[in-house]
Amino acid sequence: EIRIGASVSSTGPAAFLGDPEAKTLEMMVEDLNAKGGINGEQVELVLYDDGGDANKARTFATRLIEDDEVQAIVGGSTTGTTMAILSVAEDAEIPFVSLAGAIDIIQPVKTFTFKTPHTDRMACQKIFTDMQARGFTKVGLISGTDGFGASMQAQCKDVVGDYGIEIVADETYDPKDADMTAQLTKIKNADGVQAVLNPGFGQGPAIVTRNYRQLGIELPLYQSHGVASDSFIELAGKDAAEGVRLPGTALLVAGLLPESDPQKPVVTEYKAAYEAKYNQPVSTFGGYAHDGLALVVDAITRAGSAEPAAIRDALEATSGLVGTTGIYTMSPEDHLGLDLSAFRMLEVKDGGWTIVE
Amino acid sequence: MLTVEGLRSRYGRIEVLHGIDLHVDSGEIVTVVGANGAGKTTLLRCLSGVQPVSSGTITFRGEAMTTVPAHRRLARGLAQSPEGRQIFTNLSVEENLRLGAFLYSDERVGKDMEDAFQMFPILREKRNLAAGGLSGGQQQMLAMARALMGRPSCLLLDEPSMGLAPIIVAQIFDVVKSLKALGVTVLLVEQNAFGALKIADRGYVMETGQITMQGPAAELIADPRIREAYLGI
Amino acid sequence: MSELLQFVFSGMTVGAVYALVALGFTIIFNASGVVNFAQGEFVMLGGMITVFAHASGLPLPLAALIAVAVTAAVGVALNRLAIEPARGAPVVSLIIITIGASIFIRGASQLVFDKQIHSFPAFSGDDPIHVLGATILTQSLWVIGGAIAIFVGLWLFFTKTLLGRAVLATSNNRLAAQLVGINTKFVMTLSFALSAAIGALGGVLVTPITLTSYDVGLALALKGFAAAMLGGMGNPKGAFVGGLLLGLLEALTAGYLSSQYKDAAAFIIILAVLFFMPQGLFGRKSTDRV
Amino acid sequence: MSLLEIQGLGISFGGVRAVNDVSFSVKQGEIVSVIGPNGAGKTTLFNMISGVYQPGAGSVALSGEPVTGMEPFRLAQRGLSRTFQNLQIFQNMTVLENAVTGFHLQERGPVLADLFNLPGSRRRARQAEEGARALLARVGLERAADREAGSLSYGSLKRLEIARALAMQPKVLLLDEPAAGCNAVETEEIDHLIAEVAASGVAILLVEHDMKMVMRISNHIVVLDHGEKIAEGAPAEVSRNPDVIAAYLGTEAEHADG
Amino acid sequence: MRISTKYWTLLFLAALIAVTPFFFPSGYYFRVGSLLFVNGLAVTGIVILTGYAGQISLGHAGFAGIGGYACALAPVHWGVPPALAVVLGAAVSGVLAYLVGRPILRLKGYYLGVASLGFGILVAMVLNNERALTRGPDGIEVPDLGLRGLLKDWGLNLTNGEFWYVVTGICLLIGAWIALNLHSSPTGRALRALHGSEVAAGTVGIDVARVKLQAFVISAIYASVAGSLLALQNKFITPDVAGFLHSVEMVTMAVLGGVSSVPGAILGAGVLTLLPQVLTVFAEYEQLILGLVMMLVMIFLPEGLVPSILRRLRGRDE
Ligand SMILES: Nc1ncnc2c1ncn2[C@@H]1O[C@H](COP(=O)(O)OP(=O)(O)OP(=O)(O)O)[C@@H](O)[C@H]1O
Ligand SMILES: Nc1ncnc2c1ncn2[C@@H]1O[C@H](COP(=O)(O)OP(=O)(O)OP(=O)(O)O)[C@@H](O)[C@H]1O
Ligand SMILES: CC(C)C[C@H](N)C(=O)O
Ligand SMILES: [Mg+2]
Ligand SMILES: [Mg+2]
Repeated sequence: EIRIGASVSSTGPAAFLGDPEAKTLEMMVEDLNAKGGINGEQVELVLYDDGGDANKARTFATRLIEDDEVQAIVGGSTTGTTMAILSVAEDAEIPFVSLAGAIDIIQPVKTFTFKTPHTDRMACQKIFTDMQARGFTKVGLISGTDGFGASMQAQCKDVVGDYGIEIVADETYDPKDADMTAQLTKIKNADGVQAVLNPGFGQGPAIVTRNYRQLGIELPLYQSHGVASDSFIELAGKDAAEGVRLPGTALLVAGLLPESDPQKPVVTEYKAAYEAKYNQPVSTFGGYAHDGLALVVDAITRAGSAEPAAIRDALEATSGLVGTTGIYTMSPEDHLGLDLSAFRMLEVKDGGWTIVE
Repeated sequence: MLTVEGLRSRYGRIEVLHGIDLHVDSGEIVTVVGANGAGKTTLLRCLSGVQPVSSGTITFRGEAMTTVPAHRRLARGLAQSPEGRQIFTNLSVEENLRLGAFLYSDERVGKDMEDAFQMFPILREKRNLAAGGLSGGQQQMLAMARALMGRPSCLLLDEPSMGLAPIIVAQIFDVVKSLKALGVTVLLVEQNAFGALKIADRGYVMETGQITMQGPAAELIADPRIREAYLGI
Repeated sequence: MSELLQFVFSGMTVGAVYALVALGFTIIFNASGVVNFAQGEFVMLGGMITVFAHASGLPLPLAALIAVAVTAAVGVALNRLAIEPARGAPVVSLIIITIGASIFIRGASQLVFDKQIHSFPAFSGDDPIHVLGATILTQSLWVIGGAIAIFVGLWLFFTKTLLGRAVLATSNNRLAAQLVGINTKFVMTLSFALSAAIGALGGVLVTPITLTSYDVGLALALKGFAAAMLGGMGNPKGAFVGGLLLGLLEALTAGYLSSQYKDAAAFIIILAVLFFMPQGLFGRKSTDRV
Repeated sequence: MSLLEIQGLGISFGGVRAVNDVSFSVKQGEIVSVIGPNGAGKTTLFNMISGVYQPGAGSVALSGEPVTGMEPFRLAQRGLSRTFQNLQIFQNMTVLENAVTGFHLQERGPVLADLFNLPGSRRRARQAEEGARALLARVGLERAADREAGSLSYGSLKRLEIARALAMQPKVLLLDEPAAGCNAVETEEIDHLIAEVAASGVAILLVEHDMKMVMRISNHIVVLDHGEKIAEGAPAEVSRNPDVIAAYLGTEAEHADG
Repeated sequence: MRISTKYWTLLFLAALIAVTPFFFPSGYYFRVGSLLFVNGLAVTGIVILTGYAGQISLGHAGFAGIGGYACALAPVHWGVPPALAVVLGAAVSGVLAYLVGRPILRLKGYYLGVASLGFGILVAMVLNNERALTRGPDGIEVPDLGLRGLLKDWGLNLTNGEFWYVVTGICLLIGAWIALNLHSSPTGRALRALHGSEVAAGTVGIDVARVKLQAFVISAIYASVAGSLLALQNKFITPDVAGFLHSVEMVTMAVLGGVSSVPGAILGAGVLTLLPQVLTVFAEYEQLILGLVMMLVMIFLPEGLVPSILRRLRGRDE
């Protein structure tokens, strides 16, 4: 029997990341076992809810390793919980695939830690590339003060110079705030601002988008991959969301992908299965968990062993694994294995996602 | 009118009333005297229903009262002016009085309040002051007046003269006498045993949770044991 | 100028949300001296029940009505099953019961509903009103109006009705309240029902602006609590003014100083106010003498 | 020598003068009583003397030093102690601990000694406890020593307050209605106690409505009405004063408990 | 008699800490144990402030945050050894508690609650926003204490879990000993007296403002040390330690166990530390049951676990 551990934030401030992640993992393991397991061995999933609390995450990581004796860990919905799990996993030499965004997780590379989502730095690069192409040189930034928003804000400020773009306004909001018109008014009145970027997840970006429309701001609005799900459009309102761009994954536009797209079968299958089982739309975040588990399963299959060390080595040798987020090819220098091409620039049109070419 | 039989009551696991038998007839003034800690206050608390009874019965005007919740007893005619005054310190004097007549909303309330002000003119002066700002004696007057606002047929008074100026003490005893004239029954707990026995019809002596003596007030005043133990003469 | 006005609108929108939550605290506090930490959960229930009732096809007003009624019933149940049986317990223990209740209600909601973020349409459309170059959403006016209505209602209740005074009497001196014939159990039940209903109504009004999910209660309760304390706990006027003031402070700080530290500015002002007015702006001094 | 000297003391509450221009003094070993109708301002006067209220006017001197408006704990350090009309008991402590707290000024020491249970801290606590037990015996509460203070009857609590105030070994002692809630016999016990304390050289200021007690033990009586001093003098003198009779004593009250 | 109660309590606690590891099926239990001890230590500070002195704080996590980040930052930025960073954090917390306590301790009840809440939120906000120093909401690594390596050199080879179990266990015992000393000492009595009546406390000569401040500073140091121990054993810390929820958790643990009782508070910390671990078997029902347990404890044992149970036992004897 193969034991795979997971600690995700099914409740707490990151619940809407952790919830689809947990559901995805449960669904996939069930499915896997129904199909005979990995290399003929059944898989047991040990799943904990860390509530987004790093301290709890560390305790559960210890529990997974010392008590449940798992061979690999998937999880860490946020960068904070990931960092807590990471040091336990590294100490115990258990492979760990994180579902969180920050680049610090894999840079510098840690022996046993991998991750599936694009880094926030990549998201910034993707967005700035698009802005550059549209000729923008002055942008406003409004970020959530949660881990994801703050980290992406920092990364964006770090790379923005590479694109000849200047940040002329830099505002933040608390993820639980109810109104961001004050911050947006300041951005709107900033000198020469041509576009606005909003790193953040949860309800904040939806409220930002609504306030944006309320204030009648005509500038293009970019969101991050942190809101990549259909519910964003619904919450922000079709009218307000119209024209919003963000770097998303194939999963969101499964139906629009050309038949030739190598990701098409994977995303379509996952989307269908998830939506049928849970009666909820898929989100990018569930997709990260999908890819995390898929990476581990693939590694075990290739290694022909569920020894942690063997899994780790196989993970590092992952090549061309098609996930919902992109196609992973890892190396000793790269424990993410995605490049910018896995991101697709999406735009909201008529209340739905479209691919910007 | 009010009959208590075999009443026992406890705080936690410590029993402090060990079977009290007592009765008050209609229109009577009955007083209970006893040393500190004898259980007088506890007895009145039981009668008002704010203290659990562990056994025994309370009957009031022929009706079993033992399990009637406290807030219903006023409607049955039992009002209390409690030990420690227990006024609503955050509410004004007038609101305190108005709440004394919480059960009523007829025009008599206004008249009753007027009577209360007549009885204790100082309360009228302070009607808009938060009751917590009153002096100790003024609060005592308020507690008494508030109990009267409830139009009781039987009034339970727990040391009503405490902290009052001699001139007011005399007045309080006069009020109690005049209540009797109005047909109100009074159960009076007093440390001023002499004053109480003088206006009472009958009296009980309570010692560590038990009734040890009872009889007509005049006899009790004359009893040497009582004179020595409670009257200090 | 239009900038300032926009900040003021923003502050009033947020402030009215805080005021609604703060007003919800007053009744239970006035009846029992307990700050009900599950108040935010009442707000959440108001929003979430409306969302799900509306999604199941009921018209919005009916869904809202059901939400308010169900939440009031939850409030009554909380009192009957958890607060009343613990009568005589120290106030801190009662507070912990309300914290337990809030965790419980959140836990139950995540099962009954889901963990997604939800909303429903604003009552009068999404088109903002333009005033002197600034804009305000019509839903904000609903929220502000709701806060004013509840504030006036509560104020009348506590100052003009005998029942309102009986509520105050119950917390001031429960023993004496019983002695004057007040059914303190009923007063408590009523208080929980009313507080919960006010909370739920708040939830219905604010959800189109703030959005809702099973765990929005805590953040709302926290700000509502701060607002209520700024104004003086237990006084409807304090809750209303405290809420608006807190909202305005945040918006103006975000607008003119730093959006990162806007909550800090709000709390520093609260500390400053309490330094000079230890009972908040409108709180009453305790009048107990020695 | 006057241990307590008050001069022109006054205070108002919301425009109402509760105490106005009151002066008198108390000497070592003397018992001075303040009497007057309910609301005359007696307790308010106590509150000003003991620093609970800031006086609006006038001055207080303790052993000749000005102490007007000083915080209660500083006054306590200078030897002033009091009891309360509205009981101020430490409900969350045992009867014994309530009394021990009266020894605070003698038993307190560096907080670090307390935290680490150093011998000095232990010794001071032990001494205070012994003293407290003796005092409880003096007021007849020795058997209640280990009970929770909240469970005592009203009259017992009054005595506990007296014990706590005595524990401070004050130079000046203010007693606000110490006999309220006690019957005639219990009152006499308190009488003796007060007389004893005065005899040991303490200046005592007493507020009491029990005229028998006041007449029995006072050296001097000050009468307040509506915040003003309307009479003062020896007990016999004051009790004959027609103003005092009209405002306070009434005609029959004095003989009522004859 | 009182003295022996105190030492029995400590002895019992020490025995429990020493003996239970023999029944641990895996290393993970050491982790849970050490978490319990850290929480117990923080909550013991709450006992001093809230249980003894009757002052409410909803911002004590702020001090835990300061203690924790001292261990993260001082070694890296100023080269302070981690063990000294604990002391530094405690000192900073103590000074800050003194400065903050002076103005806010005049407030009463909920007003003090909201003022301390404001303090806690300010600390959390600085930790969140001053990215340059603290690396923001995602947290920051904390250097190794180094003591375990030292012990290894001396031939005492403990796993990480065992090591922290021992260290935090010893710290808790010391903390409990100090708090129990305080209880029946002159200062402790003064604290409990002002809890009962501030006016009366003043008239017996207690400098109310001063002893309140002492209690606030002492309890802040407890929270700070607990925060440091948590950071050091996790080797990682996020601003969550300073968050409002953590403050409320501390108070909840204390009240649940019995806020005026040191063993009670430790038991309360134990219950709320263990419960989430036990409740994982109920998966999504976890929160529901957690809330339910809290309510039931308070309904049936209103003074908290230890005092209520003791009262019942005592009542039976009489
Ligand atoms: N809340 C309480 N908890 C425990 N015991 C109590 C409580 N209240 C009173 N007692 C005890 O019950 C007994 C009777 O007290 P009670 O107050 O009835 O006496 P009392 O006759 O009214 O005395 P007093 O004349 O002093 O008012 C006393 O021994 C007292 O210590
Ligand atoms: N805090 C306050 N607010 C308003 N009025 C007050 C306050 N304190 C005292 N007073 C008023 O001052 C007057 C004097 O009160 P005080 O308590 O000193 O009277 P007293 O002489 O002690 O009376 P008693 O014999 O009834 O105890 C009273 O009329 C009272 O209402
Ligand atoms: C949107 C996601 C990339 C967010 C990510 N799980 C994080 O919080 O770090
Ligand atoms: Mg009594
Ligand atoms: Mg007085």
